[in-house]
Amino acid sequence: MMFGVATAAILVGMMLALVRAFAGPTLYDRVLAASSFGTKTVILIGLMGYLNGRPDFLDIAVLYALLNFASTIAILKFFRHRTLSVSLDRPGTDAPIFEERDTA
Amino acid sequence: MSIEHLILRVVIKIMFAPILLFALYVQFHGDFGPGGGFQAGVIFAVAFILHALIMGLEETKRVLPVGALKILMVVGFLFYAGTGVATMLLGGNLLGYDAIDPASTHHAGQHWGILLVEFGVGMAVSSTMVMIFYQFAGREPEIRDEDW
Amino acid sequence: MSLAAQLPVLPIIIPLVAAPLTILMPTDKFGGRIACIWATLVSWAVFGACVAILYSVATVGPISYHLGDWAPPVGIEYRIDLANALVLTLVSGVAALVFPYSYVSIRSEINLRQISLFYAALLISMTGLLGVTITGDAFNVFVFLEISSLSSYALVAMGAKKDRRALTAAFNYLVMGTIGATFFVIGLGLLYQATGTLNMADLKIQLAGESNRMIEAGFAFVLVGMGLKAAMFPMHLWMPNAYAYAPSAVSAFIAATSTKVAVYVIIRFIYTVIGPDFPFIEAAFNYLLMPLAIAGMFFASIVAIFQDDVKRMLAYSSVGQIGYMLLGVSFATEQGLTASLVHLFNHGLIKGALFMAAGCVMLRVGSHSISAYAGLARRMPATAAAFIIAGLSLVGVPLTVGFISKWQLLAAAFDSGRAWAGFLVVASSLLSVIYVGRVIEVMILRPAPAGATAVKEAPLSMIIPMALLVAANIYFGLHTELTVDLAERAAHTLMGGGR
Amino acid sequence: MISLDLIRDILSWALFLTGGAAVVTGAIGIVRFPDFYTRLHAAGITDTAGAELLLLGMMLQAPSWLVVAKLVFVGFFLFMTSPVSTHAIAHAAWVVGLRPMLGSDLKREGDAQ
Amino acid sequence: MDALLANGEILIDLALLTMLVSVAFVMVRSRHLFVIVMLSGIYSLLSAAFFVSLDAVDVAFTEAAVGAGVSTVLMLGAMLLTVRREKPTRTGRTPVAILVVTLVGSALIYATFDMPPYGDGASPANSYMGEVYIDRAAKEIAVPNVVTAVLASYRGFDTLGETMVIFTAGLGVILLLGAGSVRGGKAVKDKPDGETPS
Amino acid sequence: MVRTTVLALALAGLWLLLSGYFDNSLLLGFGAASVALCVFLAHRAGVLDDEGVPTGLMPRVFGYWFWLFIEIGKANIVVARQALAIEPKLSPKLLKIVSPTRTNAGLATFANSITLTPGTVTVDLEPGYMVVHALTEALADEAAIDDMGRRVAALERRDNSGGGER
Repeated sequence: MMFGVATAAILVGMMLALVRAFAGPTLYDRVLAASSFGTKTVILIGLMGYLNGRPDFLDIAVLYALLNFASTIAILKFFRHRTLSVSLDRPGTDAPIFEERDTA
Repeated sequence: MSIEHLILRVVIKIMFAPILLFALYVQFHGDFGPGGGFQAGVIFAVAFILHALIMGLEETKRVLPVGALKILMVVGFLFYAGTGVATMLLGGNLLGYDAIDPASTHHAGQHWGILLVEFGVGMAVSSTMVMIFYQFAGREPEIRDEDW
Repeated sequence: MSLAAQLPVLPIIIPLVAAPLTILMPTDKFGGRIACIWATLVSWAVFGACVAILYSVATVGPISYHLGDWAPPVGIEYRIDLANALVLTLVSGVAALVFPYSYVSIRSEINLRQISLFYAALLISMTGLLGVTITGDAFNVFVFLEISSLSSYALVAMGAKKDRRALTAAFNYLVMGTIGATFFVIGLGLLYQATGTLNMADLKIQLAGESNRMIEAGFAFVLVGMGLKAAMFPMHLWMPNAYAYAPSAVSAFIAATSTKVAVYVIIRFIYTVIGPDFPFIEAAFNYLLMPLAIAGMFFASIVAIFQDDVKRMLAYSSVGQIGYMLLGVSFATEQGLTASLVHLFNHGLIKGALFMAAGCVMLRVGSHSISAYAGLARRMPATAAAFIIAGLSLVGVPLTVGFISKWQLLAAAFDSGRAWAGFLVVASSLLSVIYVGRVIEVMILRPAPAGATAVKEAPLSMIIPMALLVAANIYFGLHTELTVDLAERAAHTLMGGGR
Repeated sequence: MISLDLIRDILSWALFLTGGAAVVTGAIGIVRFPDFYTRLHAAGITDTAGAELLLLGMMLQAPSWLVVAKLVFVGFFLFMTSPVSTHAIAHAAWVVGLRPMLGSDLKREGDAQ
Repeated sequence: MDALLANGEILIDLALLTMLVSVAFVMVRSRHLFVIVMLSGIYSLLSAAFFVSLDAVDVAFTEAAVGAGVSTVLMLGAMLLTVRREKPTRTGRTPVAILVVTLVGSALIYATFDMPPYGDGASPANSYMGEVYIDRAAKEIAVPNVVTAVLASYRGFDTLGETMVIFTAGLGVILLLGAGSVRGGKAVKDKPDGETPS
Repeated sequence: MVRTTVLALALAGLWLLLSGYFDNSLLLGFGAASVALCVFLAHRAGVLDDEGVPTGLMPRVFGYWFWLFIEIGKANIVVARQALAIEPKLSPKLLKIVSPTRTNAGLATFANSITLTPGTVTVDLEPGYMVVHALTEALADEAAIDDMGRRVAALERRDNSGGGER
């Protein structure tokens, strides 16, 4: 029962995140929603292991926890350099926009 | 080294070895739980893909050269096919693992056969995945600024 | 290990082990020569094994080989009767000729650094086609279908060095091929859900007498999926471009084998898995397969007439020829099936020879547009002769294999009381006279263009495999005991009769 | 031992309820907040409080220590990677020039007054 | 209580399926490749969760490994070689596409009428070979995970074929994109600091 | 050498806890081989430095995490209130924080801690300072952030053995 409640909460959260992923408006909002969606999936899979009575199959959750950020990083790289090959330690294509107007 | 991506770099360095170990765990526990060679191979490859994303493709190619990957692809597949051929030479049919240890009463041959072929799958899949990533990432992007 | 006992699996395991090794072969210094020789030797070994299998099946009877020593339906079974053995021999035979043929031609068509990779892909493609043919397990068909398809996509795309349109062609091929494979596997899923087994023979036992919507839909999906792969008439759109822009050796190999294997799978599913007496089969034959086959025969032949590109013309002609094969199947008689199998085999020989000739022209003249063939009879006599003989065989002139298969088809049509179908076959053959005649006319009568550089005959390494295929065209046109008799027996077995 | 089980159940209930509430709250924030940078903070609630509380609740219900260990790994890896993802996204947006709305009137730099 | 639990599972499945369908729908509607790539990441997360809910742990595991790890990265890699926005397709083909989709959809729905109920132990798929595998694997193969036993031993040859498929895919990518490939592009050389890749 | 040992031990522990088969000698053997392979590859990939295996931070880091959990909890409540408020009173602010840490691992830990705490996100790292986005005026408490930085800096071993020193 308690797992059911938690699962319901996660599912509601997933749907809300999905709304943000669909709505945008910027690409970053979508990426953020996707990343948050990933975290929720990790938990959901863990909870469903309990619901199915097989909590020892948490390996999938461990796997997502380990790897879920891979795509986010690829996306970052994609924006910064528009290539996947260069080291992130090199300056990107954009000139640094950040100037001395950091503090409001 | 710039510090711009320091957070990413530090975390990747910390996560690199655990991801590899998790891949190997999945590889060797395919008999007991979910997983097996294919999944392990993919996870193993992701560790290197992450490495390449953060440290740069050249650096990863130094760690895992393209030539070595090619050989690993072939060796991985031949591990599988070779197990099959070996069982043929031992008097069974192709992939008839019982021929590995015909005397065993608890089918040790099956266990060994499965371990061997899963290992082959893992090796072939991981090297192929990294190879595909190399090929995609190693190209001059054709996306133009006006398209962006 | 007893070689005889392991014989059935040899045609698969030999190239399966050899192909990965091929990509490790050096290319820089030898320009891929080692890879070519290695692949040729492998294909010859495979051909030898296939002939041995054919001999064994013809003399002893069907072979059943249990992979992993698991008896079917638990494990995967290789079940070889005459029908597979015949297709196996065709595929491996064509391969054994295409590999030496490609030795020279491929070097002019792709980058030298890629040659060993190319041969690996070609070997894998061959393995896939052989694997589809040899197996008695429905899912195993899908796995090997994927192997052959994936490698074919890459192989077709290799034509891009000559013509960038090969990439688009390969992409279309990939999309349609993937849809086909997906349909096929959906169909298998439905059949599995209805029966719980994947072994073809066992499927038939489990399906016996039962019919429900799952089985109908599953069978329809399998048929549409394989129809896509076979370039059955309304689903042929991927094929002309794929054949036209692929490297010549690839066109020759794929055109001669891949669609035939798909047709074979259709036959196999209709007769071995579902069974011809299944309630909805007759309707499917009469209202679906036959009209489509006839439409394909005419539509594709008419389109072929208007092609300026010889390879594309040959591809459209293939669509029409697939129509003949399916027409034979749709008669639902033993004779019709015989005709299909004979034509399947013969058409492989014909198209292989024609595409090889087109490849020779490509190598020397550098184009496969019809104008490039002008005056070829004098400039490249051997190639021209090969093209003419194979072309006549395509039309169905007596003394060639084309005649044999048309004759069988006609006999089957009249025998099953469908004389009109026989007339349609003759009529569409007349269309093929037009498109083949066009090329022959250009070759013989039209003088070479004035500014054309002198071209020499294609090298012997290409002429000999081509000549062998042409010789097979004539040999099997004269000696029908091998093809027709075996096909009759195969059809008899497929229709459910004893050996 | 019944009392111990009861305590355990009550604790997990509490953890699940607060965790679930945190997840939903974070998700609501992701939908409601006005710009990308503020949404980052809302996502943070899900990633930290929501995830870790639910994991703690699951740990209390775990049938064996190995399951606990795996849950700890999940928690630990999320703890390591979620700020990295968040930072990566924020930084990507920052670098291409997406500027946050600032101040209580939520004005974006360069906005027309 | 049992009924409630069963209903609860169905509710979870329903929620997941609803999300799957909506993601798929938005993916089809979107013309922005980047959005599609990202949504496909979400799609694979959802399907992995759905597989867990169906108790198909091995499938879920595979989906997780591929979906979380490589697929998005590889799709981004492929996207780099193209443009960001899909070119508007000619609208002339739409009726054919709709016809095909309708036909396929109705064929699938037609098939479902005779399908055994979800989770039916007596359905052929569960009772025939499925049961045989479960029975025999314990006796014949010294491996507790039946899925592994089927994949690697009973149907080991299929898995050999699948490994070949992966190998072939890698080979195909090398042929198309690798050194000396037909695309004619040059591989990126890591340029010294300061220079920007164009 | 120390780092190699630490990593190997950590990985061995990870393996045992994941696997749960403590008495299967075959699996233990595979485990040993796997750990060896991972350490070798980690060494080859160049992650065995102060950033990858921050031995300098390790001994005291658990206490810090405990403190951090409490901070995260407190911040969560603040942000959650805003998310649920009928009319959220947001006043986002950008802060320029100078990190007191000396090592890269320490800096990363500090930046991650800021991001982990809801209400503040590190959006950019520049030489010498970092840019932090805060959700409200109350959360943009530079003193609190500086306090966190001092705690992270305190984790760094005084006798840092090279590697990763900025």
